Amino acid sequence: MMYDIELKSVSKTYIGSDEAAVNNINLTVEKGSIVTLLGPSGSGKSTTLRLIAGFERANSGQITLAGKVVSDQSKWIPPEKRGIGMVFQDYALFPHLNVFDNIGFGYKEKDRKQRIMEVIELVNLKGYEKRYPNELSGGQQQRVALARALTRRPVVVLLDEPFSNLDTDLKNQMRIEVKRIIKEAEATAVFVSHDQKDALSISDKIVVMDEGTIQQIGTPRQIYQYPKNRFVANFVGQSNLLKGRVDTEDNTVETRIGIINCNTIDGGFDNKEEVLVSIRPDSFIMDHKGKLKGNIKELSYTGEAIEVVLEVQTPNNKKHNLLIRVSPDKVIHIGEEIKFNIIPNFVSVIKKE
Amino acid sequence: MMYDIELKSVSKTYIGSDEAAVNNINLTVEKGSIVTLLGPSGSGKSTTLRLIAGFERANSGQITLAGKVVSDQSKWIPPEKRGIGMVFQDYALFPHLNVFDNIGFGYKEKDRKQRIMEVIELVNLKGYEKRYPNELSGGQQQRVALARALTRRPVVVLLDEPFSNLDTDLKNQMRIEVKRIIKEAEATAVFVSHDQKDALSISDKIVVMDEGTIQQIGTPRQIYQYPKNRFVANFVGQSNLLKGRVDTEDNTVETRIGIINCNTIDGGFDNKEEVLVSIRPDSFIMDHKGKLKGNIKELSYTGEAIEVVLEVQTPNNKKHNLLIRVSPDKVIHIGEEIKFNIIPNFVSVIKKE
Amino acid sequence: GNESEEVDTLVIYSNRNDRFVSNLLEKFTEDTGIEVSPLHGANPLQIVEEQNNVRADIFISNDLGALGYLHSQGLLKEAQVEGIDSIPSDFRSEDNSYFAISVRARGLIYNKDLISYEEMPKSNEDLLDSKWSDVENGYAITRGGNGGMIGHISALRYEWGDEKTSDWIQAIRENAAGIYQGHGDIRRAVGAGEHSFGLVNNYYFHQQLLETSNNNVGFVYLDQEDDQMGAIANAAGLGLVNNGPNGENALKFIEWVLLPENQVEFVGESLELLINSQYNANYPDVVQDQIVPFQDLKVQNMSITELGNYFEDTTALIEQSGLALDLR
Amino acid sequence: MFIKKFNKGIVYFLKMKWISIWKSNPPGMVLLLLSSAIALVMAIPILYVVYRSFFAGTDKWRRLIDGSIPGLLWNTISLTVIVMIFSVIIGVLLAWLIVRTDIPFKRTLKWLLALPLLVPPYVGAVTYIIFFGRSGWLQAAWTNNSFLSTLIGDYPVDIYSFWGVSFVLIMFTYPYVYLIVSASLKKMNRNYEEAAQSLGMNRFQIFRKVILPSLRPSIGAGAILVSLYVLSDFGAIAMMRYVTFTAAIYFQRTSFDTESAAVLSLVLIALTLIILWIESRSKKSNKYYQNSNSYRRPMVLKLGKWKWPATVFAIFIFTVSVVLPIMVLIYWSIIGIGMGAVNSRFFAYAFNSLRVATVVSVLCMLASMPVVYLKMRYPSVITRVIDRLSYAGYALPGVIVALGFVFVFNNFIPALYGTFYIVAIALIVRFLPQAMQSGESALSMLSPKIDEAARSLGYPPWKVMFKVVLPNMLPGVLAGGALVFVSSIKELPATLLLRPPGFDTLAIRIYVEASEAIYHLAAPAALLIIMVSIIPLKFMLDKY
Ligand SMILES: Nc1ncnc2c1ncn2[C@@H]1O[C@H](COP(=O)(O)OP(=O)(O)OP(=O)(O)O)[C@@H](O)[C@H]1O
Ligand SMILES: Nc1ncnc2c1ncn2[C@@H]1O[C@H](COP(=O)(O)OP(=O)(O)OP(=O)(O)O)[C@@H](O)[C@H]1O
Ligand SMILES: [Fe+3]
Ligand SMILES: [Mg+2]
Ligand SMILES: [Mg+2]
Repeated sequence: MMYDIELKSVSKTYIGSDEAAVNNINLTVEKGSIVTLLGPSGSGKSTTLRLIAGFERANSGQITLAGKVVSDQSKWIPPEKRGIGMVFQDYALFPHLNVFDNIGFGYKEKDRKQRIMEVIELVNLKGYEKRYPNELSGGQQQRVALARALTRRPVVVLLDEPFSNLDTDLKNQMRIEVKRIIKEAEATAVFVSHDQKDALSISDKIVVMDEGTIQQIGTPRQIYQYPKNRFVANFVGQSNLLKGRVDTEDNTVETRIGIINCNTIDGGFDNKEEVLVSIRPDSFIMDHKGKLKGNIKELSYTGEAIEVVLEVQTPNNKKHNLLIRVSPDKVIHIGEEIKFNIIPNFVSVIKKE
Repeated sequence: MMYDIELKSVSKTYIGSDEAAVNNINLTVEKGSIVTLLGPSGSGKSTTLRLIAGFERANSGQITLAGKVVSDQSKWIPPEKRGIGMVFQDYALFPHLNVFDNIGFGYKEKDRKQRIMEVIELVNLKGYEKRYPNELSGGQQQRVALARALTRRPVVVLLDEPFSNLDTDLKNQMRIEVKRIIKEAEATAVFVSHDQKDALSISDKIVVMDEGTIQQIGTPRQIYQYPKNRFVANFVGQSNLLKGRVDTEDNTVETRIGIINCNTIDGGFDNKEEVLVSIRPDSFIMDHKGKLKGNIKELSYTGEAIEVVLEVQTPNNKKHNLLIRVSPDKVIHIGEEIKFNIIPNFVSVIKKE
Repeated sequence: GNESEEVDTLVIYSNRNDRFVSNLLEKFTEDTGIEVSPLHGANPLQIVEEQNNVRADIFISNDLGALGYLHSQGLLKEAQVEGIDSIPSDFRSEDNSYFAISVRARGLIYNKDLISYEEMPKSNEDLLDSKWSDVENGYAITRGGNGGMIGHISALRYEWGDEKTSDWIQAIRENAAGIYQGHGDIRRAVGAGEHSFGLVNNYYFHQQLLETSNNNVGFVYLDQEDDQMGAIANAAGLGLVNNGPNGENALKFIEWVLLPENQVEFVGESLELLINSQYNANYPDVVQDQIVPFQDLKVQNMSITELGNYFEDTTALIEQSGLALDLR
Repeated sequence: MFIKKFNKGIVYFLKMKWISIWKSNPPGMVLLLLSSAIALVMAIPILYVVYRSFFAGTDKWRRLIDGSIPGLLWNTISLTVIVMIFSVIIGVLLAWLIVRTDIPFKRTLKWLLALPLLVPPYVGAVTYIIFFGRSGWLQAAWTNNSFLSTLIGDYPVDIYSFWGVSFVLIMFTYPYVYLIVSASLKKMNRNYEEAAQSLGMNRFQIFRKVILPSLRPSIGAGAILVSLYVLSDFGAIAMMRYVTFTAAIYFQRTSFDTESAAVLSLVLIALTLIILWIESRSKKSNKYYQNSNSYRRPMVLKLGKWKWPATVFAIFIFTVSVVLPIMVLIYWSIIGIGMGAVNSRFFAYAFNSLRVATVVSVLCMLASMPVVYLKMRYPSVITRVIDRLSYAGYALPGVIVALGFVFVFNNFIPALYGTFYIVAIALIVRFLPQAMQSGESALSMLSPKIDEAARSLGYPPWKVMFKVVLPNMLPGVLAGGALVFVSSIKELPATLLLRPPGFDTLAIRIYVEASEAIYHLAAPAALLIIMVSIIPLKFMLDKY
């Protein structure tokens, strides 16, 4: 297997700070794939990206780009020689150059004009060549930034929160477009984001980070359906976390609200081990023959679904709040009692720390 | 019925511009309710709000606040005398005043201290009184801005895109909180937003605007389930629009992909009239006995759902793309053929313009 | 209240170096109790500009031409005071509205280390010759706009007519190695050996003698032979401003300044010559030795009070010949 | 009845017209009248010059156009261009070294290099004459050193030359460029450099292709300040025996030729306008903006082997432009103090200087606020006119400002003429724009939404101005005031022409004594001016 990016035990502590911003990270990215670093603010996403780009120097570990070591204890290749393309959060378009010259900045081959026009076409900006950055909309600026990063046919394109300045509509649109452009250009891309929707919809692989360490690596579906730990469960999408006792034979977990079926339980749990179970709001299916029931305490209509806070009576007569997502065509009211079942697809078992 | 805000045929054209920013708007807001102006950029939302606040002067029409005319051809009450509270997009906190003084700005009654503490408690900022705006997080600033607008017990609170600077997590949280605070303060509130999720989840009533005119007024559910025209259908949530011929007797519409059942068809369509039918992606239910079938062309996993672009074969052998939303627990692949039915809850019939 | 204020003050505009004037004014205050409000470095034009709103009572000028100009504009007032007869009539206007007290003669200061008296030019005519550009380090003149230079050129016009005068201006403009803003710069430069000689007023020679170094200088009074025109003179004096706010004090000042001891004080540190040399201005010893009393000089015969009439055409001529704004 | 209705109609029409001029947001009358009055005062000099040059007659015009104008144009323009170019080079280089490299003694050098701003250029000129002149210190050292004089020959420096004047002016004007460019270098977002780096550019290419272009607006602004200064300088140029328009105007006046002075002034104003026009054009075509929410501090470059050459360069500039003049001043001050130069008269001059500078800077701060507030919050045609007029004094030499004042006040407001106030007002006209610029940049950071917030909380506009706008503008306005203080304490030409009898300032004394070469009297005054200005300068630098 060919990796375009490889990080081996990379750590980075900023001068003047006690804690490592990035702590012993191992990461491989396959050629042609899109990877997203996802995590809360300060988790070390930008630092990882900047280590790959060469704007920061790792304290230890090795970084390989397209099979070539670019950084380890003895070797250091500066950013301008790494053959990367970078898209910055605020695009960092050169305000004194027009679209054409921004995109062609630093490209000096003979086919300059032709290549620039090619890239302009790729990002759908034909006719805008003569405009200056301040004459472009946010989405257009974004595309210029992307085009500029692609002109030199980089091995790797790095994007640091490229969508965070856009409003929702534009963001949805850009997500699809950027994905198309990157795939068309056959580039390998690493995104940084703290927005899970960005991450889930654009990536082949997601790297969830927290406090400088990698929490989980997986496909969007793996991450969402089977979060490996409490942090991932909470950070990626909403989740109900319940304490329970696992039964590895039945594939069930016994919790205060009842016995919950799981699809698979991997990861070496002992039978009867105390665990946490994470149940996504999507796991609850309203069913008037359902085994569980509860009272609607709050509801909020989001168009695509109704998010409901449900108060469930536990067997030992205590109360427990669950967040469930109900199909928007149901007509329900606060105070109403509903019955439901839990489908096992969005249930995952997590080690209790 | 008592209206707190009433706009009668209000129009406003900015100097130097040909088109009206707000065009002959009629709007009433009931006491104690939350209304959201929703629309794309440049649709006149902010202008409407600023007309109500008195920061702009209408060219014609009448504005009434709490039964008192504040603006018409002959009358003009400046903003400072209208008894409104306003929350600005970037909060506009006074940088030279601390939280306490920001919140108490302009409030000079005898119970000043007590009232400020009351409002501070309402927005959960106890202990932050002595901080300056630059020492607060975005969410805290937002709450100060809200508290400041509420201190004087205004008839009406106006909020211009108060969430647009927040990141997703904080936004979700603030939406719920702001709603609670406004309801607790028993204020009448007008929001401006271009984010449909904001609008749907916070409002009692939504006013959809485009190009200075009101497109539809209704509850969130009305707007989402029964968009009145093509613009609303497209702008609020995603939608599939198909041409068809209505059958008012059967409550069906005949389209190129087949006959589609609707819940209700109101709004005086003639039998066999040419119409548009809007089908939300949520309307499609996968069902292996379904009457319709198509091939999966693209799919994008958003965690809460899988959005699928489906290529449907029409009876006369043409192809048509549909956007459908599939439950995230389904395992599907590009190229696969799936069968489905359409449930009528999210189908609405629209006049063909 | 108003009355008593008027008694107390006197406003004097002066365009003489204020070191020459300050002691005089202080003495006046001491003698009479009248406070003086001086404006040093005042431009005569200021009197013109202020004619609707007169503030000055007395204008002390370094150059009688300026007073003549003000007189011609009708801005000075007749002053019939005691002691005015001590000034020779050539040195005061007919109505006595302005008069001179000290005089200076134009001539050449030279550096004895670089050039000897014999080698020096002796007349204005000599300067028409371009050979003087060849003396060691060249010679120095002032800018055409300098008051002393304007007076000098007016006198030449009176003597020679415009054409020859114009030639003369162009000759010195081309041949001079330095064109300076004022005479003070010239005497210092010549003293330091930056030029062999320079065209100045004689009191600058006197001042240079007082320097602790660079004082090996001599002076040539021009055109002293019998067939020559005589040294061009200019004078410093004062005029009574029309409608000044403190008219009475102004008259008191004029009477006071005409007292012999005060005429001596007027010369003061300037080291100029007294018109009335019999009053015995007191010079430091080094200077005293070199003083040539005014009466002993052959002086060009144009009345100094006539300078004002020549003023406008002279400046035009200077401008045409190109010396107006040059500095070198 | 009908007429009444008709009148009502007209009133209504006018009211609507008025509202539409102001884009439906008319300012309060008090604010408008105040600003208009200030603008009117500021416009006096230009109105005067235009009025006066009408009376010059074609004859005079022709004579000047054929005679002195071409030479003066050449003198003035060549000097302006040379000084501007070198000031920009030195200013940008120093700013870059201080802000963006690891040059040693950074913090100290940072503000030492701004000190030449405090040395009045005519004082600088004199000290250079004393040091480099034909019979100066260096010449003496040279002739005494037989090695040098035999090897190279005669003392080669001629300070009274084109290059001499240029050198003096460059040394005392480069701080304008240095300060402005430093400020914007500091604000530059690191992302641009990283973007260029990710596109394969090395350090040098980045400097040339990214940093330099984005500094263009601030280099432009600095160059403008320098050129306007050179155009308007009188003292240094007169000391150096060079003649530009400003000097010529002054000389023409001493030769009683007011009309010629007016004509020359008009040409000078035209020259100034051309420069300002060029600047505004280059500004328009390059709207630079940076995204502030992703701002990251710029990177600091390691100088490596260039460290010592760079340090030597910075210290050299500091030595020549600050140490050397101050050394000369101290030498002569000691002699002067020994001879009793610091007497009661000296203190009277010092008091006058402080009084003028203080009054002027306070008044400038006060006057700038309504004008700036009007400009930023109530844009309209009227506002634009008021704003442009308010900048008139900035572009005019002090001589012209003073001449305009002499004329206008003598004829129309004689009561103020010949008082301390006229001097103060003239200096306000000259320096108000400095306060305005500071105030503007402070106010531009305050969102108009803040005003609206205050109004929505029940404050009428005038109260908003005092309670909200003022406190937030204050630091900027104070920095502007500090700049005005530094400028007005060394102001020469306007004070010279307008001061009342018995009123001299340190600046005037320096000029008078120095032009008579009585250095021991001039030096203590000059030293005092510099020392007094250090405090406001420090304050201003902290704000930059
Ligand atoms: N230049 C720096 N010097 C010192 N500490 C730094 C620097 N840059 C980042 N850090 C620290 O390193 C940690 C990781 O920062 P990083 O920028 O990688 O986070 P991030 O995941 O990109 O966060 P965000 O979503 O807010 O951009 C944080 O604690 C941050 O404060
Ligand atoms: N001060 C102004 N002068 C001239 N035109 C203006 C002004 N303010 C707004 N407009 C124009 O009026 C129209 C409506 O603007 P408005 O600000 O109300 O839109 P909006 O719905 O709030 O949009 P957004 O979501 O971008 O804030 C737009 O076409 C806009 O360009
Ligand atoms: Fe003299
Ligand atoms: Mg980051
Ligand atoms: Mg808006």
